[in-house]
Amino acid sequence: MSFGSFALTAVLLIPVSAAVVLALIANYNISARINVLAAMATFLSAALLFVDRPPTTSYLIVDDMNTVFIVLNTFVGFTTSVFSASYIDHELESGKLTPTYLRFYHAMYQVLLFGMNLALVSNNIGLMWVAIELATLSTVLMVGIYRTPQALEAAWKYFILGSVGIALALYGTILIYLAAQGAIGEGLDAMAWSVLVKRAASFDPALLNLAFVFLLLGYGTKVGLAPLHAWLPDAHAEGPTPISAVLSGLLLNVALFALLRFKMVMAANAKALAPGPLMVTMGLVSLIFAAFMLYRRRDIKRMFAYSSIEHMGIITFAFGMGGPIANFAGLLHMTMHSLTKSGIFFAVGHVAQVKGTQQMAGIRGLTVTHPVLGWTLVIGVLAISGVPPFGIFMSEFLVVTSTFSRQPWLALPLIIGILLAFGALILRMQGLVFGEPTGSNAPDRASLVPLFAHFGLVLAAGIFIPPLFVAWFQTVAAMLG
Amino acid sequence: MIVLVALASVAGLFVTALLAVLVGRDRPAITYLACISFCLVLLAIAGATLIAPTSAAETLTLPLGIPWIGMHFAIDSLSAIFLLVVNLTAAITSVFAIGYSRHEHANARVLPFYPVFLAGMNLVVLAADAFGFLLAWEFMSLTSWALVLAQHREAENMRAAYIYFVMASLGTLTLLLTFGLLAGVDGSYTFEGMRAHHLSAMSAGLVLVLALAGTGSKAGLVPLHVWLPLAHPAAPSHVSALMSGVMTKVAVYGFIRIVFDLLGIHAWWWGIPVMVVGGATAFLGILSAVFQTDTKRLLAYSTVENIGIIFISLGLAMSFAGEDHPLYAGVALTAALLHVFNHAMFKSLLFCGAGSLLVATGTRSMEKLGGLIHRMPVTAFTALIGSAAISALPPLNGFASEWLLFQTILLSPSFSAWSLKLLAPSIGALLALTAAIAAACFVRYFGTIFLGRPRSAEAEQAHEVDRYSLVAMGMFAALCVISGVVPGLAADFVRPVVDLLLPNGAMAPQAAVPWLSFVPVAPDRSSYNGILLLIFVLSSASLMAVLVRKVASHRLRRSAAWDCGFPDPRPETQYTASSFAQPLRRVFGPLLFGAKEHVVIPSPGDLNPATFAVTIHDRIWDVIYQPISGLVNNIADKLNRFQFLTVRRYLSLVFGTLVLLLLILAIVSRS
Amino acid sequence: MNASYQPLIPSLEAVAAQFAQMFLVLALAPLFVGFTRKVRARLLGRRGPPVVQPYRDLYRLVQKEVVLATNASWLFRSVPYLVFATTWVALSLIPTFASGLLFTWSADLIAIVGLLATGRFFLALAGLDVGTSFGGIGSSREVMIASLAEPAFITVVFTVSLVARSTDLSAISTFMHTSVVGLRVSLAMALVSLMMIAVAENGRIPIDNPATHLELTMVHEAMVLEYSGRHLAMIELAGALKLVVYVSLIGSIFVPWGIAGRGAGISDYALGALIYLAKLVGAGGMLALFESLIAKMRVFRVPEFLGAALMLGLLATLLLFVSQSF
Amino acid sequence: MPSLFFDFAHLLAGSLVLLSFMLLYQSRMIGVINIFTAHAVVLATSIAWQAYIQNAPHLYFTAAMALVFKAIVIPIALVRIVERLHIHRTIDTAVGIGATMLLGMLLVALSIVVMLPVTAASDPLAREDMAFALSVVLLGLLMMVSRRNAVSQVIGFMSLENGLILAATGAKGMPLVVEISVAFSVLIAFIVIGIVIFRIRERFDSVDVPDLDRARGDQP
Repeated sequence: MSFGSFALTAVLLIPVSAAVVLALIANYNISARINVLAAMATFLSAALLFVDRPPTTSYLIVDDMNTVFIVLNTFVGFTTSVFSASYIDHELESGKLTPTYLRFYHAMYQVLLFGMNLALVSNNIGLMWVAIELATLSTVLMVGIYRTPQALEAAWKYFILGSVGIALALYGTILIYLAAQGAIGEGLDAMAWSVLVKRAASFDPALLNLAFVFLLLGYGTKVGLAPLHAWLPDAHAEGPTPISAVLSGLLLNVALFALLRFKMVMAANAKALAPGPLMVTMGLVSLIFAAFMLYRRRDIKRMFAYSSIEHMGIITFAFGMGGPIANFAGLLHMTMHSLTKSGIFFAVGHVAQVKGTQQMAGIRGLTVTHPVLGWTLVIGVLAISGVPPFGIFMSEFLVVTSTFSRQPWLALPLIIGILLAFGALILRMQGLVFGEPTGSNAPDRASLVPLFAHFGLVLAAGIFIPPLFVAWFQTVAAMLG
Repeated sequence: MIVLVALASVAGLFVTALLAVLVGRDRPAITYLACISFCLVLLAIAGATLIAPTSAAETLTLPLGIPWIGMHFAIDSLSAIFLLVVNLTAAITSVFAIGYSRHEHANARVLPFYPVFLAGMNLVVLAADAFGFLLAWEFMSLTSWALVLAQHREAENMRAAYIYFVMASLGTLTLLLTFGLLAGVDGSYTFEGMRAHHLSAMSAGLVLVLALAGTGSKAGLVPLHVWLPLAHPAAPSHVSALMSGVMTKVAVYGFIRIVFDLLGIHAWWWGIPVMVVGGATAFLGILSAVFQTDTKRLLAYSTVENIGIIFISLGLAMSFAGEDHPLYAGVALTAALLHVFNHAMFKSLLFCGAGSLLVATGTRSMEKLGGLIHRMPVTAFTALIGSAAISALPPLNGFASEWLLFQTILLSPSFSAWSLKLLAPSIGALLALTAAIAAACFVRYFGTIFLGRPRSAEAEQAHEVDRYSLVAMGMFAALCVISGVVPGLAADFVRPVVDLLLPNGAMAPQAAVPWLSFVPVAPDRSSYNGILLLIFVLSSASLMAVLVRKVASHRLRRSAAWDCGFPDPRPETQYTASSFAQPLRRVFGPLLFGAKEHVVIPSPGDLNPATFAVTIHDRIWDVIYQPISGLVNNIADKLNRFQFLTVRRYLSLVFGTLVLLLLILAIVSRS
Repeated sequence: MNASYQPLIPSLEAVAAQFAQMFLVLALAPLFVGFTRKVRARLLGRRGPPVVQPYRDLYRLVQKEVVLATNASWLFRSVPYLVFATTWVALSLIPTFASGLLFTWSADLIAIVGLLATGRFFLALAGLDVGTSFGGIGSSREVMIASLAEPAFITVVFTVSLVARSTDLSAISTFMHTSVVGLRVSLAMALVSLMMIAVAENGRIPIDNPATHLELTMVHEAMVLEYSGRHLAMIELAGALKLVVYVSLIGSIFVPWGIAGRGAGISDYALGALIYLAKLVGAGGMLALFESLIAKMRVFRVPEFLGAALMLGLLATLLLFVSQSF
Repeated sequence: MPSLFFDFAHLLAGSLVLLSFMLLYQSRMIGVINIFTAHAVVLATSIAWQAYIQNAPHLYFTAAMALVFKAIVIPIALVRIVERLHIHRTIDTAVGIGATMLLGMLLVALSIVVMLPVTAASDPLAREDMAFALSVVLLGLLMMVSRRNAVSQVIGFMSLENGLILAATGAKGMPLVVEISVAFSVLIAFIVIGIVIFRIRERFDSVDVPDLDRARGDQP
């Protein structure tokens, strides 16, 4: 068994076994540590996939594209587990969680990681679908874990909308198979993405179009594109903060990844509908809708959830535009958004803990009471609202300029949306970190290391991206066409 | 090599900021000294580049920024002249800051950002590719935003900072679009690439408009100026000086770089929008300034005015260049650049003065000041020079540049286009009006603050400020005088820039002219000699003084003011700032600001006091910004319902979308 | 025309001529004021003071001691000399009896406007220095008037120098009577506008009344209310000079005949001087007549008056383009 | 393959559509549950039939599971819930029955229209089945959005899912059908359990979705 396939198996097996183990351990301190260790091991073995790739089977595949996602995924999964270790015990003290639930939480965390990794490495579109459903269900359970009315309601909403999404995605998958089976013949090959992309030219365009509509809606619900987004804000706001971080940082990406896989299939067939315009439209709608929604938010986590919708809109827009520059920008934006947004949720988690509330009205003058935390939050918000020298500025620079030189009229709503979102975020951020301080100024015990790691990376990427990554991103951008 | 040194000293500024965060919070002087030294290095570089202009601009590429392009830096004479302005002002302002920071409470919130702010402005001027330029540009906004928030506990500062930041980001996005067009589809983001890349007339015009809006939002062009009078006063005074004196100039640099260098002047009519906007900006700016009672806000509005003047000259230069009169365009451009320098000098001087007032009396309200010429003689004297200079009085520098601008306007007969023939003199008349009102405005400014009798206890107990501040203001004042009396030499300094931007457009070297006289076009056309005028006025004045005192009496008796026999000792009886503005308000107010005077004279026997109130509306805010924010809030409210739907309704949304897409699909596949 | 600025080492007679001009105007200014007063008195049927009365007043004033308000600053004391100096310099650079004098090129028409503005700037400050209500009224109204009069003046400058293709006064006046300018609408308008400005700037009727005190509509007098002794003398003298400045400007631009050209002989200079005197006499007479015919207007009518002047000036400039490009 | 096979498959698929309409039409809770049971039975039959004509034995398992799970376990559970919640009388609909029916018609028409351009190259059986399946899916969705009561929404969802299974089994030789159907059954189990949980927790006195919505955060 080759080195690469060893790494691959590790990426899949470690989370599963960790989940089993964690489900058995009662002591939450130990389980938190195991959680961190498992996540780290997964990350390391994922990094090994750089070195060597396993051969593509009809079920699993590792190529440039999903390596980007896997590495990012496992890395954020790892940092989040670190954060969660320093965060979750406070929840226990404050009585929001019982040890039983905490055990369940850790197990589910690993299940979630497994689901996402499986979705990313699966070559079989049916398997991918199952994996994404698994990931969704585990997050549903975590969102509801606090068992407050709000939490349960959010979980319920997430669950219903998510299931409908899943159903639509499945129908799309079946249609794809049908289209493929006409050309390739029955059997596994007709569901293997690697084969589909190669043979897509000979598929029945009408079936492909229909399939893409369903897949766009199905996986788009997971991505959180408006108007399919409804589950997202509440799920972020009511679940435990680490889960919010993982949701925004990872699960949305995984869904987007699925969408991209199918976009490539569509693009490979000349007669089929061009997927670009659809994605561009939905991206713009999400961007502008979310931008306006930001202005009325009172709950800090819900606000950043909406900002995730906004950024997913930008990313979808970029991939919809296509072309080397826009795709590169899309990938970069996705990576930067994952890092920044999860970092922001870390910070928000600390803030909510020290101030004892998620309502922004109750949080003022952070830079006075908690200078480090406050300024870190400032950095995070600036980074997410596309201010240099942070990575998102570079991607927005590329998206806007390339769009304007190609389709000027599309750039207009784009910058309007960006500006609106900027205005809202800065307005709230000023209110949070400046002005006469309110609320407690109890010291913040949690570790800020994950934050610094994330924002450090974002800052670095805004100024200098290592050539290795550049080349890598560019090949992927080329793949995406 | 030279670029490398420049970048090194910029990096030095960054390090300074870092150290300021880590160690030097309680020792501001060290930080400012570091800033001064780095600024001096950059100043030397700028000077060297201007004195010995190299034919080809040296470019340096770092593997930063957009990976496949890298970050380019270059110093040509254009960047050099602005480097000069930036760093000269910054250095002197930092000297002022050493003194000022002793009274600054929020040093911890100023020191980390100040050096980065300087670095940002320098980088904008050094950058030679779109990404680097915008990076530095946003850096400038970001740090100045943070500096505006130094006193973050006052609500209006928060509001000012917010409006400022949003407007700044609007500008940046507009510039993004500009560069997007300039770079073209293949995305050649370097300045070389953009120069090489040719645009259609349509998109070139679009670039012009976008560049005007993008840079104008930072420079403070009407109607994008609303943030400026809010943000500049909110910052610590030395920062206000830099924001007003320098940052707006960096925006001007952006405009010149994009339009004159990257884009190139395509058509004669391009000057028209620039001129018109500039004229409106100058006029509205100074009129709003006349009515202010807050010292720093008044100065900020007058910055708006001067930016307008600069853009008027740029517009003239564009029109002349578009009609292929390079020489005249050169004169106009020279006027613009001279005014850039001059305004940087006297505006920074005046802001430092306002800062000293703040330190000495703790107030920014002119109504509380008065009679400070006795208690703060040096500040008063420098402020007097600054006010005279900004009022365009000979022989100071403000007059020199405006004189040159008038000369340019008098060249307008050589326009062939009708619209220009008629526009230029009208703009000239507007400019004259502006200059005159500026004089009135600064009579009011100086007279209310430094003359008369103190209007509050703070003004009563004011003391002269520390030595550093005085030295800084002295330097600025000296520069105002020098660049005023020998405008010819100053013009020679900007010659290389004109050479670079307008081939064979530079005016004859002025050093050759005898008597240090200033002859822009031709001797029989017009000439001006500041130094002689200065000598004449001073000599004849002192001569007369001596004469009178010698031959006639020099007796002098102090007594109470006569005041037509009705002397009233109470300082309330003297003219206040607002009462001084009343005649002008009567003339211009109703038309432009909807100024209304509400007088209530109680009927006889009624014991209530008579009241007098004046209301002034900022029409631009009411007409443009109020509706926009209203619209945004309105839509936000409407959309916010989507947060509170039932699950079933959300499902219906999904369902509806699905059906919609299927319908579209059905239609598409039919056709 | 050859270069209008002089070689580094000027000739002796050039210096002489320049100084002659300076002191001639200095000597003539009070006389001119006295003359206008006399004429006006006669027109009003009074005998009026003798023509040399202004000299006597000045002499008396410089002899008197200065009574200075307790809180008057150094600015207050130096302003009179500054105002005098700026006005005097401005006047000595205007071609009166001869053009192209030694230093005329050191300040062109715009610079002269600037010099006068400088004087006004400091005078207005002086009005505020003591901090009395009258001073405030005076200077606030003065700057209001100036803020309209100055642009009007500039537009006149535009018209003239667009015709003459130069802002250099000597060049203008030479151009005006050498080349065939002809009778132009725009020039006529400019002249009218300039006269209105002159009336306003010198605080003559109908804008202001130099002979008033304690009248709420007064402008200039209120501003200098606190001055006494030699300071007042300086201000009076500056006022007289300013009046002559405008007269000479009008003379050198619109009535340029008889001004001796560059490097002319003594005889030409003498002739020029005589003609200049004649011009002054004529101007004084007209001014007196004008003032005795009309009544003073309310202060807040002044903006309309000056606005009219400004519009006239601008119209003149624009008309110029129309007429030129046909 | 004899055309009888097709016709029977069509018959079953068509009757599924018909049953979906009846679901929309039915206004009593118990009645809805009964019709859903029928729905499940027909589905099971059609899966079995497919298993037979495609001779794909693993589909028999799917059929059996559909039968046991959907036609027996779930209905019983639902009936018990309904009785415990005393909501077996008429259920409030968001859209009137008539309008719903009309919409349903349009949806069926739409699903046929979008399926028409599909080239007959892919075998007609699958193509027709797809059209029916699509209508069942859309009708299920319609039921979810036109009913206010959670139980009937769940039933709507399950009928939707039946449509999916129909499609999956209709697509000849599609792998993983069993796994997918299992996964879906898990999903449905979750939903039902969810309702039960909500019932157990006293916070919600009914599972009508609007009541859940009262608990939403970020209220103004």
